[in-house]
Amino acid sequence: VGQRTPRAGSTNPARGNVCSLRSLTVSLEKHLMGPNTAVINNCRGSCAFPMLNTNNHAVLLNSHIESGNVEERAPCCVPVAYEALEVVDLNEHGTYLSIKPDVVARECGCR
Amino acid sequence: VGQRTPRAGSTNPARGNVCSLRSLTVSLEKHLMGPNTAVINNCRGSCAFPMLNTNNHAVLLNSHIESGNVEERAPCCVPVAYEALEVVDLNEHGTYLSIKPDVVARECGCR
Amino acid sequence: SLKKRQCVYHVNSKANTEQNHKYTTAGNVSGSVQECENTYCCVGYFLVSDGRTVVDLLACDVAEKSCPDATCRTQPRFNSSVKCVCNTDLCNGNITWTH
Amino acid sequence: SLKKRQCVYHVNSKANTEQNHKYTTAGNVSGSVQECENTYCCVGYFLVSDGRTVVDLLACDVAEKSCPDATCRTQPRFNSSVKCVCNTDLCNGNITWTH
Repeated sequence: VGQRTPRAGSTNPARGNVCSLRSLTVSLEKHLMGPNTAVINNCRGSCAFPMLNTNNHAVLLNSHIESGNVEERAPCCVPVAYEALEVVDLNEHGTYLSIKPDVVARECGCR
Repeated sequence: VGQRTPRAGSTNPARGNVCSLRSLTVSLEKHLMGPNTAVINNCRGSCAFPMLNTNNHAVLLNSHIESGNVEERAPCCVPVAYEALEVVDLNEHGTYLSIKPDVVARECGCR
Repeated sequence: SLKKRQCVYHVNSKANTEQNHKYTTAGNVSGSVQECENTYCCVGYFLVSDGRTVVDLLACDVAEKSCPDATCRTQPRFNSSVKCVCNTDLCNGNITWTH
Repeated sequence: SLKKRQCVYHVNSKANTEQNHKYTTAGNVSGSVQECENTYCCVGYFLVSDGRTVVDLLACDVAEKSCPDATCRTQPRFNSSVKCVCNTDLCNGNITWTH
């Protein structure tokens, strides 16, 4: 309690280039009636050892690659938790409100 | 019913280079008492349009990048479902069996 | 307390009831005026077919969240619809059509 | 039915009971011999400390799954332990020590 929680897009020099959540605003105009834009965030940064917020598969995969199997797909910094977004969609009857799941990245991990 | 389900590592020419599960065997010798190796699989392949097994965030992210924002992290082909593996681990009292979660990739997706 | 935003209110009877309900609860409606509980944005959605434009919804905003303009200037969407969003009292009753 | 694999059985009393239970249910035990229900592999795990090697577990395999060798040749792990896996009757009672 009382500690600041890290915000998307904040610049923390200690964090460096480690896989983490960054703020990203995109246009929804080609996809939906509204809103025009949404902050959906993105996950960016390195997934080399020591990996943050990872799992057993990614640890074993990273160890395998560091043993010389450089042709394998390396662990990638991706969203592992999302939030829904309420949007205005359109069908043959007109506009309607719709809750779209997994639109806003909320947490990142190495997978 | 009656249809063959795709297997990890199978070569399906129609699949091409689309993001999918591939067989991968790694050594566990540096990590565990046993087993010596395990088939943990890996996810590899393209996450360009049309993306398979994706979600709303990845669709919007891909659309944003294709609109010219090429510096953003693009959707990545990663495991989205895992299986556990029973292993032999070691502590100060000796060996013991342990179920390790999220060791074997079972399904891939673009995230 | 701050004065609440007032928007013109009109729902297309063909729209689904869930939507109507959500917009109804966005603020008290009396006649054709709605007083917004949680937004200072008014919205207008319109459907275009066979060259005719009909009102689909006029109300307090629920999903747009952002409304930099004082007047309701139309923005086309998908060839079959038009929207506008604005931030002054009853602004969604006086549409500025842009082509 | 196929003849079941027989392995030498010995559990270290210091090992946790959960582990003992799982290896016990891997096959009927009579005396120091276990008849494996679901594997043709025998295993041996040994602990090394102060230059002494003590048996940690001899039993039918549960987690190894693979046992290409007929004899139980030791493989070191983490400087403090040794394992062997083999695929013939009672093979885990006759360890081939490799250095």
